Amino acid sequence: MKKDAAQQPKLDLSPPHQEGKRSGSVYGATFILMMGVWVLLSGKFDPFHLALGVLSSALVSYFSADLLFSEPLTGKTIRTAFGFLRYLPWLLYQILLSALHVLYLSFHPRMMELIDPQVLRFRSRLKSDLAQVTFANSITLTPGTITIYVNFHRDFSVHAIDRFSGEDLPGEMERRIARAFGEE
Amino acid sequence: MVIDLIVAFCLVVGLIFFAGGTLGLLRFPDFYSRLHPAGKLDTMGSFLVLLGLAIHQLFPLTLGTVLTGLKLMLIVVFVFLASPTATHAIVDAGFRAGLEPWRKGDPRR
Amino acid sequence: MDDFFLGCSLFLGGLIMLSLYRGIFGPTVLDRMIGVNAIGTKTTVLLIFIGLLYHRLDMFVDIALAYALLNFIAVLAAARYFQKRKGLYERLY
Amino acid sequence: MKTLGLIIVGLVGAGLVYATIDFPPFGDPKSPASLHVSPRYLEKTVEETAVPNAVTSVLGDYRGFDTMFETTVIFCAGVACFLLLRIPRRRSSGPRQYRHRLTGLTFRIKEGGEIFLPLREFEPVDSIWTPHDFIIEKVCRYLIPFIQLFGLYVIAHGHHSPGGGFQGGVILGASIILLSVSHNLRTALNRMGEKISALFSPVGVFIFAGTGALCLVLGYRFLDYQALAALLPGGPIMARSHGILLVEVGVGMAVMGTMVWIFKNLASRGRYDEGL
Repeated sequence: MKKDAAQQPKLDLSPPHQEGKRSGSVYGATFILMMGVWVLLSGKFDPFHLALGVLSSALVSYFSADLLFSEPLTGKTIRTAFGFLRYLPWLLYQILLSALHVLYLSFHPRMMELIDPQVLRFRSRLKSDLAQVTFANSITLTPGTITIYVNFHRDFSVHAIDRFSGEDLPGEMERRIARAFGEE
Repeated sequence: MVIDLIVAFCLVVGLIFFAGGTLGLLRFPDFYSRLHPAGKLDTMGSFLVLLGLAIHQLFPLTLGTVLTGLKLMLIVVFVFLASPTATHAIVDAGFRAGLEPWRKGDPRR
Repeated sequence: MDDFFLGCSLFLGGLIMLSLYRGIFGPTVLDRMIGVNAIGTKTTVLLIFIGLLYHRLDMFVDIALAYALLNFIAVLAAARYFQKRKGLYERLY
Repeated sequence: MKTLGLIIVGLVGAGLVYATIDFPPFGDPKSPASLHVSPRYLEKTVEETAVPNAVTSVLGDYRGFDTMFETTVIFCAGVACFLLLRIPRRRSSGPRQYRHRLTGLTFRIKEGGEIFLPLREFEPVDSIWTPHDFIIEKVCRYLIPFIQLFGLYVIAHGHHSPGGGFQGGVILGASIILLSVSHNLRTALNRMGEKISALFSPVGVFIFAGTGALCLVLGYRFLDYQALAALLPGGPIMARSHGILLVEVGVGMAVMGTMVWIFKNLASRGRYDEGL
């Protein structure tokens, strides 16, 4: 919170829980998303159940739309969503590769000599919170590495099970996430 | 029966991942290294097993089975979101409780 | 195919029994938590197997989803409960 | 006093155990319940109530009184927790800490002290430091709406799949608890305050009992949902089905409100200022 009160003529004194700006696009997008998930879950297309779905989606989007989208929707949100979808197959491939590596380790009879746990530290260049969360969860999903902590200065500490698992961090994964979230 | 072969392959590989995860959970030397097989190999295993089952129940192809298959994939999406978060929460708790990471040469705990 | 599924679910049940060792005898509380989390993930898959064997998959999918959800919340709450001290963080930074 | 309580509890427990000896053995096909009641429920459920899931129709319709008083028991549990734990806010409950939101300075107010500056520029700070973890926070923000939608789905589809008011209410309450666990108690209180959660449980019981009373007003017996055919379209059989849905909504509200209420009382030790 490096806000200088003198440089900010308009004080932002809204209560801390109202983080999200509530706008129509946020409600609309949440409603459409919820309705889609409802149709998937319900599987009944008679008017009665669809009316229940409309009611439930409206309730949820009234109650917690600002949890899902914390700022009004723009074109960037949709571009980010598509970039994220493009990033997923690569992530799955990486998870499969390193899962095979950890599988080999855990079946190996002399496992204790092969593993060499260490805590790596590096500073990420990703700016937005969402990109950092994606990066941290991708690291944790890739077997062999676990994000321990991300602090305020974007310092990541990662626990790696051996030298091979942690050698290409941040590297390729960070570059791809930066491209997906438009932070090149 | 190509489909049955694909399903059986998915299930067997997924169960091998599960077995590796459990074995690692029992064999690895300390808290932090146990999290690697337990949290992540299980995620991969459940992905493969649920994918296989979703393909299996897709026949006969009706609207109901397609929706059930999509629901199975919804479980997979949920597991892929929730599992790393839970792992992160546990490892954070361990770090705050002051557990030392195991290094090469220490006795196992 | 049903026999194969039965075998798979029995194998999964055996793995759950093995994970229970970590849940009971784990040297620290956090080890027990890892064991419980691993059992939860396996149980989600086992519920789907049971649904296939009973031919009521549409019902058991809902149960499995609810189980996975409550398991996640329980593990998160249990992990949060221990986050009261500073621990090793002074040494990291 | 303690010994007396122990003796009473022991006597009552022994009496209960003695009473269970007279029960028919578990799974006995000749017990009265299996001979008369169960076959009728299983055979007549679909033609009488248009509900495919026999468990839901038994819980909501045939055994409606049972379920109504179960809901009342849950409400009583919430009230008991409230009466035992809640400490009304006194002006000076130990030293407190406030952070000035613009400068980031933290003030410590001594016991009995007062703050003279405009209070809305300050936010209270927990005295037990709970770490801020933005990974858990972000992921849970995205999960909570979907969890709530799933809870509503479980309530609405109790007729066709396993579920109903109790299960859906638990999932809805768990979503609020997840918000409190992943952020902090204050965020959850801002979203669903003490009054709302305390209001939800009696309102749920009221919806259940009110549906029954509405049948009474319309000239039928208590909780006989056929009476609702005068108000809802679809004839007496569909009216029973819709009546079960109404009742399930009441149960869901009661369970959700009570869960959140009890959680907040327990997590903040009755003070509602800080907690997990």
